Amino acid sequence: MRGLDECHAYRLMLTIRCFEEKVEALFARGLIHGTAHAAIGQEAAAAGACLALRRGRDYVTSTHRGHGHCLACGGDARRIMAELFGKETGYSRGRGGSQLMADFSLGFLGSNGITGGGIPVATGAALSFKLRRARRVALCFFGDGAANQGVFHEALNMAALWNLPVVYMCENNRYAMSMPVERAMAVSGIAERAPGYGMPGLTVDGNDLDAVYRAVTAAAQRARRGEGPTLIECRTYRLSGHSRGDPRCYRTREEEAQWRRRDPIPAYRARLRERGLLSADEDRRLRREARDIVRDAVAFAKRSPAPDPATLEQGVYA
Amino acid sequence: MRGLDECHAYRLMLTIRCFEEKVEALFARGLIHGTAHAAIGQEAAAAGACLALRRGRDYVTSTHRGHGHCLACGGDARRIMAELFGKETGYSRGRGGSQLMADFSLGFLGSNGITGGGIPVATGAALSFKLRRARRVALCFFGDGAANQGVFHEALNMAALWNLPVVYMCENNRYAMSMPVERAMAVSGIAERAPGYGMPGLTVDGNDLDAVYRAVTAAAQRARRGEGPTLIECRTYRLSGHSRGDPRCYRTREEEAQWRRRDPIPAYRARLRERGLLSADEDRRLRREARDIVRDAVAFAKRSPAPDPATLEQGVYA
Amino acid sequence: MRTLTGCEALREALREEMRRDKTVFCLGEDIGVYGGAFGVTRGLLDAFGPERVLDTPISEAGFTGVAIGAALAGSRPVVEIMFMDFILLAFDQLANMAAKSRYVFGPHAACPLVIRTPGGGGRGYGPTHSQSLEALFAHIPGLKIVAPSTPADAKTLLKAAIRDDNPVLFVEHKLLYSLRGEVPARASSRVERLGKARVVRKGRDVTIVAWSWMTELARRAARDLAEAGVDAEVVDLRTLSPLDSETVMTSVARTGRLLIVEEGCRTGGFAAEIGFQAFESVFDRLDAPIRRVTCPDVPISASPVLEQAALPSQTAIAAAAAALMTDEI
Amino acid sequence: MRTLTGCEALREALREEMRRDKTVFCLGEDIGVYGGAFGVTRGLLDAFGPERVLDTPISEAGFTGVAIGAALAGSRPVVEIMFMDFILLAFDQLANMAAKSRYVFGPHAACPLVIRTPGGGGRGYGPTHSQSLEALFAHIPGLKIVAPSTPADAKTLLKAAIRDDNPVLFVEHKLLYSLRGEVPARASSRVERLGKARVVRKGRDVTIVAWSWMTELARRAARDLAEAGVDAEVVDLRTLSPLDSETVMTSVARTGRLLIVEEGCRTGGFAAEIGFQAFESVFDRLDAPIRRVTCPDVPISASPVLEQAALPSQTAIAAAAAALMTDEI
Ligand SMILES: Cc1ncc(C[n+]2csc(CCOP(=O)(O)OP(=O)(O)O)c2C)c(N)n1
Ligand SMILES: Cc1ncc(C[n+]2csc(CCOP(=O)(O)OP(=O)(O)O)c2C)c(N)n1
Ligand SMILES: [Mg+2]
Ligand SMILES: [Mg+2]
Repeated sequence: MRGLDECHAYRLMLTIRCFEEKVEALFARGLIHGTAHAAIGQEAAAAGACLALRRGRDYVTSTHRGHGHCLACGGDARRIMAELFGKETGYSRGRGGSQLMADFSLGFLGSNGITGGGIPVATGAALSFKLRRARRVALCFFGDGAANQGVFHEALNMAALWNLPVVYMCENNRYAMSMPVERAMAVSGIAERAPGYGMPGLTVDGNDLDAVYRAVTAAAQRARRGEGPTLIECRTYRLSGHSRGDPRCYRTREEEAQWRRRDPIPAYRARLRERGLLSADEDRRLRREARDIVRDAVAFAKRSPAPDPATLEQGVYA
Repeated sequence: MRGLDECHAYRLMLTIRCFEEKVEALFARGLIHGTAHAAIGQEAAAAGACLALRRGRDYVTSTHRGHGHCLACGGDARRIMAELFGKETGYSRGRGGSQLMADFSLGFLGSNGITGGGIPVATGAALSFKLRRARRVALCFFGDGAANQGVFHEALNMAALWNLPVVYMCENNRYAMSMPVERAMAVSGIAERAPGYGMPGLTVDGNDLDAVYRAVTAAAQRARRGEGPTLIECRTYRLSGHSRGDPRCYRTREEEAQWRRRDPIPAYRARLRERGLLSADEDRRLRREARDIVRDAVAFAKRSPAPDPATLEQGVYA
Repeated sequence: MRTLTGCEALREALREEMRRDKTVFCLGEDIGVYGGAFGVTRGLLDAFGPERVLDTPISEAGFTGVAIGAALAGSRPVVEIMFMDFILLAFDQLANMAAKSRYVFGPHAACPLVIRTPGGGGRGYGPTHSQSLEALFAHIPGLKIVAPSTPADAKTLLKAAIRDDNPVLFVEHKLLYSLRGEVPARASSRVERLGKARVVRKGRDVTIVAWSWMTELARRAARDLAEAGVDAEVVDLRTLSPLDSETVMTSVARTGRLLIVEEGCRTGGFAAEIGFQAFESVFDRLDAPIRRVTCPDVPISASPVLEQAALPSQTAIAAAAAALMTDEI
Repeated sequence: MRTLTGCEALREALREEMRRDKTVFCLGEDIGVYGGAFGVTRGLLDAFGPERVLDTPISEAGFTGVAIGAALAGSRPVVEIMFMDFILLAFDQLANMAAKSRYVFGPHAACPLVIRTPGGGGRGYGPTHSQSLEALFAHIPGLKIVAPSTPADAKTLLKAAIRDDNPVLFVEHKLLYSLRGEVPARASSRVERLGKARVVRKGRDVTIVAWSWMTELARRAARDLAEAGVDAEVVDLRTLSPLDSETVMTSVARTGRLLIVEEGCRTGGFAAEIGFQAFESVFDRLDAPIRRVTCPDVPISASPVLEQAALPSQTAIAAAAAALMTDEI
């Protein structure tokens, strides 16, 4: 894939997977509290999209399910994990938790606790780029569920109207919490809404990293050329529950098994092996690295100090 | 036209026109205060749509530009005018003014000061009909500008999803205040958004009463059969300013003149004359009636008492 | 008497009202097969079917508006907003439409709508899932606001809210869901009208006014105070709007001291309103200044350390009440 | 000195700031060729072009969110919401995103955003075009709220709001637009920081605290009071958040009497907050109870008779202040 370091992409997916599995385990063991949403099964969309951008220059907005997006933008696993532990060393110094972290230095404008909340934000970042004549792109992750929020409509309309350099990246994982996409909209996909705004819309296999990378690269180029926004719908699946304690009563184990067979990571591994890009040794090494990153992140988070309650009232205003 | 009393329809348009012209004159003479939005040029859409419904059984929601909708639903010109005068005999006893009046007994669920505000309301009325297995229809007037509000998106999605008996009646009069529709959306019409919700969308000549009547009749039948909502875009033009004091600096006098040549009322008159449905005498009589209705309404409003300030705090709660 | 959790009590109220009145239906996100994010509507889908337990797309403004339309057309919708924080998306619908309809359009335009929503912190959900925003809605004439503190009240007040002909914001504290308490089995027949506060603990020395979860904390604090020799009276507001000033003022007139506890942010909170009213009406009966214990003006952090530091605690309440005893006017 | 209307003063502020700082741009409905519903942005399109004077579709939530994104990305957007009533559509964006960004994400996530919006009644625009909703926003930490009462303040405070790194709600009273007052031509160099109240009339007997149009009414009422022998001090809050408690309390400590005037609805209004704070901090200096003159808890009617009955009037203010003089504690 032109411009893509496949082994790096593969390792990134492994890291996200490993991170999310660890998060689920930490919750189960009562070591972290509150809530968190894992993106197991959706690694290809996060990695494929973010790797197609220019780190630090382009901006990304994320969702409540944002650990993977943050890692894919180059985010520091330690600081993400520390945030989940509510520690002072976390991305938001414990203020935000799983759903609210950002790394502006990487162009990661933040995850968001309000479903759809990031959509106008990314659009506004793109507007700012346009006004400043910067050849930069904003990419906006959102879910199939978020596509039913009013701000989706309002923002996409403005982006198309003003030809903004923004890529709307819908991760259609088939559910919004318990709501199957086909019970939440009467059309067969989110991309079908693009024509109503005068914007190109396309559907890609969200479990195929290369396909996502290609689509986002093209959309970002289009945006940089000043040709406006693109809506990309990635068909994928959340293999994990919506959040911790989700009994997954709204879908069958068979359906899950089917999608597990389409797990993006083994598929990508096989492809790299086949193409001779990845030896068995290299594979082992990358997996070990991913595990090490996450293990180190947990150790870091654990040994980090809690926020100082004396600072509670600081920083409300700039 | 099957089921349509053309002369009645014609008289209704005359009444609306006459009413709106009087409102503008009253403002100009300082006899009424606050604000009001006239619908001069849009009479065919209001009349054609409402005459296709079953009075009192079907429900209608309106906009800030609602005098005509109210009259077309059978509303009492006296009570509308009295409301504009802020009198106790007005539809809202002076509480609402031009933008907030309703007549639930006629199924007129009210005009609305919030652009797009009526869209979910009509949708909810349709949901209530469906839950109660009532073969009734809700019709929702809104403007081209309102189609860019988030609730448009949210409500149309739900209506399509749940197959609700609702007719979305967009009066595309080419402007939202000063904003030309082509600078507010990148698509050529509102109906183009219907497919994104899985709903039929059609465009009709909003200055042709018969065409509007036909389209709404069909959509209402469809809704009554349980086949769900329809989005109808009526292409029309507001010949008046947006509200009083509008300098109309956002469009040319030529454009206005062009549309004035397509004024729905003379066109309809000519059609009725041609078809032998309207004699010159009859025409004169209907025009006189329209003027009389409005003159009587003004007299009524003038002689009506102002609200009693002692009642100010009554009626906030049921 | 049998005991139920707050969650069970609310579910029972919904079940009874839906059975009693066919025009009552529920709508909201994930309330069907999932049973709601906190499980309140669990089982209702099976009992009443998908038309009366309606899963909505994620469209808070839209489905709140749809509920308003349904209410105006003769139904009695009960909306669930998954977290109170999200109600801001529907603020326009509630304030500009639901709250004004009766006043402007007249008696036929009553809007019998209930918005149920979990408020408050204490579970580490972070800044956009922990807010207590009821004070905002108390500033909107035409809305009623209910915020029960016990399972029994949760049940009776929800039933009353459903029967009320006005738009009612019904705040369910997240910690109430698992709080267990006595709930009479036959409460269904006797349904109260909204707008009565309740003295949940009699006392001579100081009046503590609270609502929602803060009442539970105040009650606990009162026990600590009793050990320290301070006899606190705890008044549970139960409804912020209508506000039962009489019960509050009667209590304050007797004790001469008033502490108000509010989980929401300090500035512009509802404690200020209660305090101001007390000052207006029973000023000459006060033996000490009126005080409030509230969240400071900060977002609620996800970190438990910061969250606990922000939220009013049992100890802070007890300490503030005790301080009032020495704090002479 | 030259005089300008409020409208002209605001326009001058926008013009100067846009000229000074290329990152400042305006967006909102009909602000371009139409010049805004009240004419504030008239001429700016010609001066700065359509990119910096950006007409938006009718999408209040969306374009407020877009402005937030632009602010986070380094621009300084000035949003116009055509009537304050419509800001409720964008409440989620402002409270859940703009207000929390700095606290949660840290110093790099400041959100330098101004929301200009015309508030208040007096023009017969009816229930959804006449509200004074600033008290709602005062309850949201992270937002600043400015509400000038004179053309001169309109200009300086708008400039200060644009330079401020926080999200600022800037309330322009509809009656301020045509109010004429002195505005120094060279005010541009000296830009204040937000958060200072101003004593607009010195007096010994009673402190009247107000903001926005109510300050103008209070000033007029103070003239009437002077004739009746009551020497009222009028404090113009100018910003509700940050609240300059010090100026208010210093005045009250001196006069011993406090009247607060608020155009918004009574219950849960900001007057309660000010009153509560005064009670907390200068209680022992009070010679009379604190009173408030507000709109009662009703929507604002379109009918002039009802509108005038609802809104605080010069006479009501004077009467309430005079009553305070006999109303001993
Ligand atoms: C405004 C708002 N409504 C509801 C929620 C609760 N909620 C959090 S995630 C979620 C589902 C989102 O679905 P989708 O957009 O498809 O993203 P996914 O969870 O599938 O990644 C819901 C309903 C929320 N956080 N914000
Ligand atoms: C939420 C909201 N935003 C803005 C306005 C101000 N406003 C009133 S009418 C109008 C234009 C509406 O345009 P359109 O929907 O096309 O209806 P038309 O006026 O053309 O009939 C605007 C912007 C409003 N009343 N409510
Ligand atoms: Mg999803
Ligand atoms: Mg229009």
